[in-house]
Amino acid sequence: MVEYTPTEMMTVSAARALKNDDVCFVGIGMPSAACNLARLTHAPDITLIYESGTIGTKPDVLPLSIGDGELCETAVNTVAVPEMFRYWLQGGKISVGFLGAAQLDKYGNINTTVIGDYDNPKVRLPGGGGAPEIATSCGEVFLVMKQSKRGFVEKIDFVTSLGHGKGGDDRASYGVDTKGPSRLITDLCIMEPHPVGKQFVVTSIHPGVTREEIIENTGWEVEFADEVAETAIPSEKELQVLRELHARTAKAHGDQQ
Amino acid sequence: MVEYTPTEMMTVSAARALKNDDVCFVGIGMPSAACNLARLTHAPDITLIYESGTIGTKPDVLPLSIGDGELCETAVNTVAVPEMFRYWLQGGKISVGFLGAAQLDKYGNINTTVIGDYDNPKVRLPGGGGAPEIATSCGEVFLVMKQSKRGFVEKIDFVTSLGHGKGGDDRASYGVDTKGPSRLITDLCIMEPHPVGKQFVVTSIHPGVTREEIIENTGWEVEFADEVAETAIPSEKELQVLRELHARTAKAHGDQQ
Amino acid sequence: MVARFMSLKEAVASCVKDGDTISMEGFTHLIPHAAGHEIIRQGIKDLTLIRMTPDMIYDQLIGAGCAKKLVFSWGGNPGVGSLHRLRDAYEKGWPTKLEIEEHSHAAMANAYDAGAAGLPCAVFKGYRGAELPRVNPNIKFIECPFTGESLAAVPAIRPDVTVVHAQKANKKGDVLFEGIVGVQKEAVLAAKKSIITVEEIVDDFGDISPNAVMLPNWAVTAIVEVPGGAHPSYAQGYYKRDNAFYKAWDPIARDREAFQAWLEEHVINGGPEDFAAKRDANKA
Amino acid sequence: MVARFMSLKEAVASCVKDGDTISMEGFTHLIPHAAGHEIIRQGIKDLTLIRMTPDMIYDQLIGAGCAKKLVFSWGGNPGVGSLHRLRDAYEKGWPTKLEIEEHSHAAMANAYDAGAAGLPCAVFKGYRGAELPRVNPNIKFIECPFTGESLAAVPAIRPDVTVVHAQKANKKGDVLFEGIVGVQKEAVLAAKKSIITVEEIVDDFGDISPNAVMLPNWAVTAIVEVPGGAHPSYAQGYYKRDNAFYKAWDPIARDREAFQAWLEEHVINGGPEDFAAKRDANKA
Repeated sequence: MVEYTPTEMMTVSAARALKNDDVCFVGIGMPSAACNLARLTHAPDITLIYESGTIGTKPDVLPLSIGDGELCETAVNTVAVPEMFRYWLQGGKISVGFLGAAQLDKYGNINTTVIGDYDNPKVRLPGGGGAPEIATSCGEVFLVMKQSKRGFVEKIDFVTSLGHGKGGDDRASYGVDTKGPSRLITDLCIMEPHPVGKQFVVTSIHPGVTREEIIENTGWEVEFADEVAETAIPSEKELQVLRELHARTAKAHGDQQ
Repeated sequence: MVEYTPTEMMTVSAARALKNDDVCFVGIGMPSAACNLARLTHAPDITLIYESGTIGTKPDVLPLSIGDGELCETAVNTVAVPEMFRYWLQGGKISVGFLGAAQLDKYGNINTTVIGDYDNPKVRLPGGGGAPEIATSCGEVFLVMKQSKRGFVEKIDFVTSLGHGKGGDDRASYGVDTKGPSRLITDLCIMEPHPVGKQFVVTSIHPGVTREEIIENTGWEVEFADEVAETAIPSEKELQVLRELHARTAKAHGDQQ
Repeated sequence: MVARFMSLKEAVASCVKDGDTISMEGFTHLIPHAAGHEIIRQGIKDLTLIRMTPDMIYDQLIGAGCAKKLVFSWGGNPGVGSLHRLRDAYEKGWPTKLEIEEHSHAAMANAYDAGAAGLPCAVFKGYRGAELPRVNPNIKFIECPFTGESLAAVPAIRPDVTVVHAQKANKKGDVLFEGIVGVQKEAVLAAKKSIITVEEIVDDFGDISPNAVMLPNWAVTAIVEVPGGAHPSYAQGYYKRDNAFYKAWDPIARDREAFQAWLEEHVINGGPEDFAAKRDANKA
Repeated sequence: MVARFMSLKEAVASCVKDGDTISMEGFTHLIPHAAGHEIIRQGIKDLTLIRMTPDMIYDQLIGAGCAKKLVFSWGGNPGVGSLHRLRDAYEKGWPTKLEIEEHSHAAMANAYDAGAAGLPCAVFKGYRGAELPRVNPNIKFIECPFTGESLAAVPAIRPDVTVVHAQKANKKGDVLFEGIVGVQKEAVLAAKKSIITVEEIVDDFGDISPNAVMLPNWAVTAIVEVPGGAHPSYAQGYYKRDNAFYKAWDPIARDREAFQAWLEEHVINGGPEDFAAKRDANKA
């Protein structure tokens, strides 16, 4: 019997969403682990791009920051940051943007700016960084985030980055012709936008997770698809590769094990 | 007694206009000879920039085209053409633009586009190339051109590149805050713009040239400064360096001597 | 979609069709002459040709009747004189009438940059006091929303196909440019499809700078190995510009019959394999 | 005006003054920490600090009371957490109130590009459906004059002074960057003055690509040799990022007294010569 944590299930599920021919703009943290797991398993030719300008990078350990030396040393090419945002991201060369969030609503709109009021925030978050334009310029967007009532809210405090806006065709009303959030991978389940309304619908539940747990950890009214799949458990290979990646990373960054 | 041709006198005079700390955007042909003569004589540290992207180039022979390999091989750095026009020229990094012309008026407006009507030209010239923005973005502009009634006209057929417009403050009315043509060097004399009216005024006459010759070879009413200097003749050093440069160039380009 | 290695014939046949807007770039350096000849051989018509510096390569395409329109900023045989085939087509309609759209270098460089950057237009400090805006409706002016300053705008260049020549591709299909790199990278990134002819295909690029001027394989459509494929232009590190041939072009192009004879002998009855010998004759 | 070689003290004293708008860039890589410390030591005040990713270096400047305003797009200690000095200044006004102007990375990268390009503003496809335009009056929208498409505009960044760190300068004062080059070149070209700290000054760069990322000596104001000057950031080819120190920064910055003690010991009583030892401890 394979043992794994909910976070491992989430990372493995996120990795599986990527294809071998994807060109992926990688956010730091959870997206970075998922994208590199995909590269080290079923998608060896995937192109990973970090906003520091590294194109086609193949880091042996996960970067702590978006611009670790490892990213450049293993990249096909490294370009200036204005070129990255202008020619590669805005130029429409990226198939998938992989983002995390602090707050998320059911339309995949993202807040990474403030909790509370913008001018008098309860918590001042780091800000949007690359996300506002990753969210609109990539062919589609995958979101990965641990599920909780605090994070999965009915109304986010600040729209840092556009998802499906108010749902339906609202995203297109901003002149955006990319697909937007097409998958949300959590530690409990996978959600996909409703084909018409664009609100997230649970399409796959991770093994051992109940519908009640999902509902309890979501601030909006959860919708389930007519047919909900059970997510395949992580394979031994997937877990082994992921754990080795984390172990190498911890060692490289001088963490205590 | 030093012997020299009017073209040599022109090239030497043009070269002398450049300072050791100038950053000069070099047009092909006569400007290129003058700029490299300056570099090989009194201005060894001058930065020569060609629109092909070569910065700080030190060609041993004059390029036939604006992008000969020699320019890159001897440059401090070579940048992409959009960067050249955006960061270096438009960014205001160039102190002097050195241009030639097919037609010129007394305000230093340049035509390198057509003789005759634009849609039904008598002669279709190569076009503006870099000149329209060189003329407005460089700190100042030096013009070098053989004098003739056909070339020095009252009204040019097409304003490819702005000089002093209609004279006076007209140049600034286009939102241009650079100095514009500050010197016109010909095979007969040197002209500089009138401090107020901005029309060209003869300020120095090459040795052996008469005022009548200048008047006969100019399509506008020639103005002479109150005090007109006599241009110093080319020194033996200047002539030697220029002739060696031309000889090396001819040899490299496979010309018959 | 990763770049595919092809023959030149296959690359042109699969990427270029009648009526396309096509950009063949190279700023004196790395001009894709072999690919231009293949387009002529395949008899492709009604092309809108875009190029900052249309020189011999476009003179040949225009003289061969491939073009209906030229978008350019400086048209001449550098250091030599006029492009006689271009002028004959524009002024006398031979072999077909050529329409022109004229810009400055700064405008076209910015328009390629905007095309690569996915923008609908380029905004720049240009054309101030110049007369081209009077005759070219594709030059407009907008106001800076912060300073009120007037800025020129031109449409982004978005070719159907861009054709360029580079020094090297590796076996994965990544492409390396070096030296005077012109607007080639921008022109490829701005285009829907691209053909890259290269001097050689190598196992890997070895010890190059992480910041080398490159295109990854997924940003390119077709790669063709054509040694000497830029002749009489040059490929830095491989062979020199054949300045003598640029001068020799003048009398050939000046005369319709001389041009047609040259075209028949060197293009119609030629092929990409002829370029290797031209490279060897001009070795760096 | 060719770059002058100076001491760090002289460079900061001659280039940076109270109230300046200053950009210290480096995208994780090549962050000019030694120069930041010198600015703190010289007690410079009321700076408007511009930086895409204000991290530890700006946390220190803000905590030391040098800043009145921060222009940024992502403020955090990467992979670790918040910037406690930044938050303390912004939320509680300690040691002085900090004003913020917030953008996205794309906006700031374009604004640096526009600054280098001499434009009054940057025009890009950005902020679509995002809320920052509601709270930042320096984000506007304009229409493409050809397609009618709505495009975002932000003012160009034109700092009084840009401070960056590079691997090398040669004896003539030309500067070479390699690896993750960020927006450093743009930030220098956009600024009125610039200070470049470098790992070493070499006779010449040897066999580098003609297309290397460089600044010629006349585009730079002051050059200072400070081995290790980017620590705890890194200089590719010289030393690694000191990730452990980025983690160690969190508890130091979390506490005002701990921060002040650290500042006193390592900055006020320190100097640029301390950085060489830090480099040696993190050798690549």
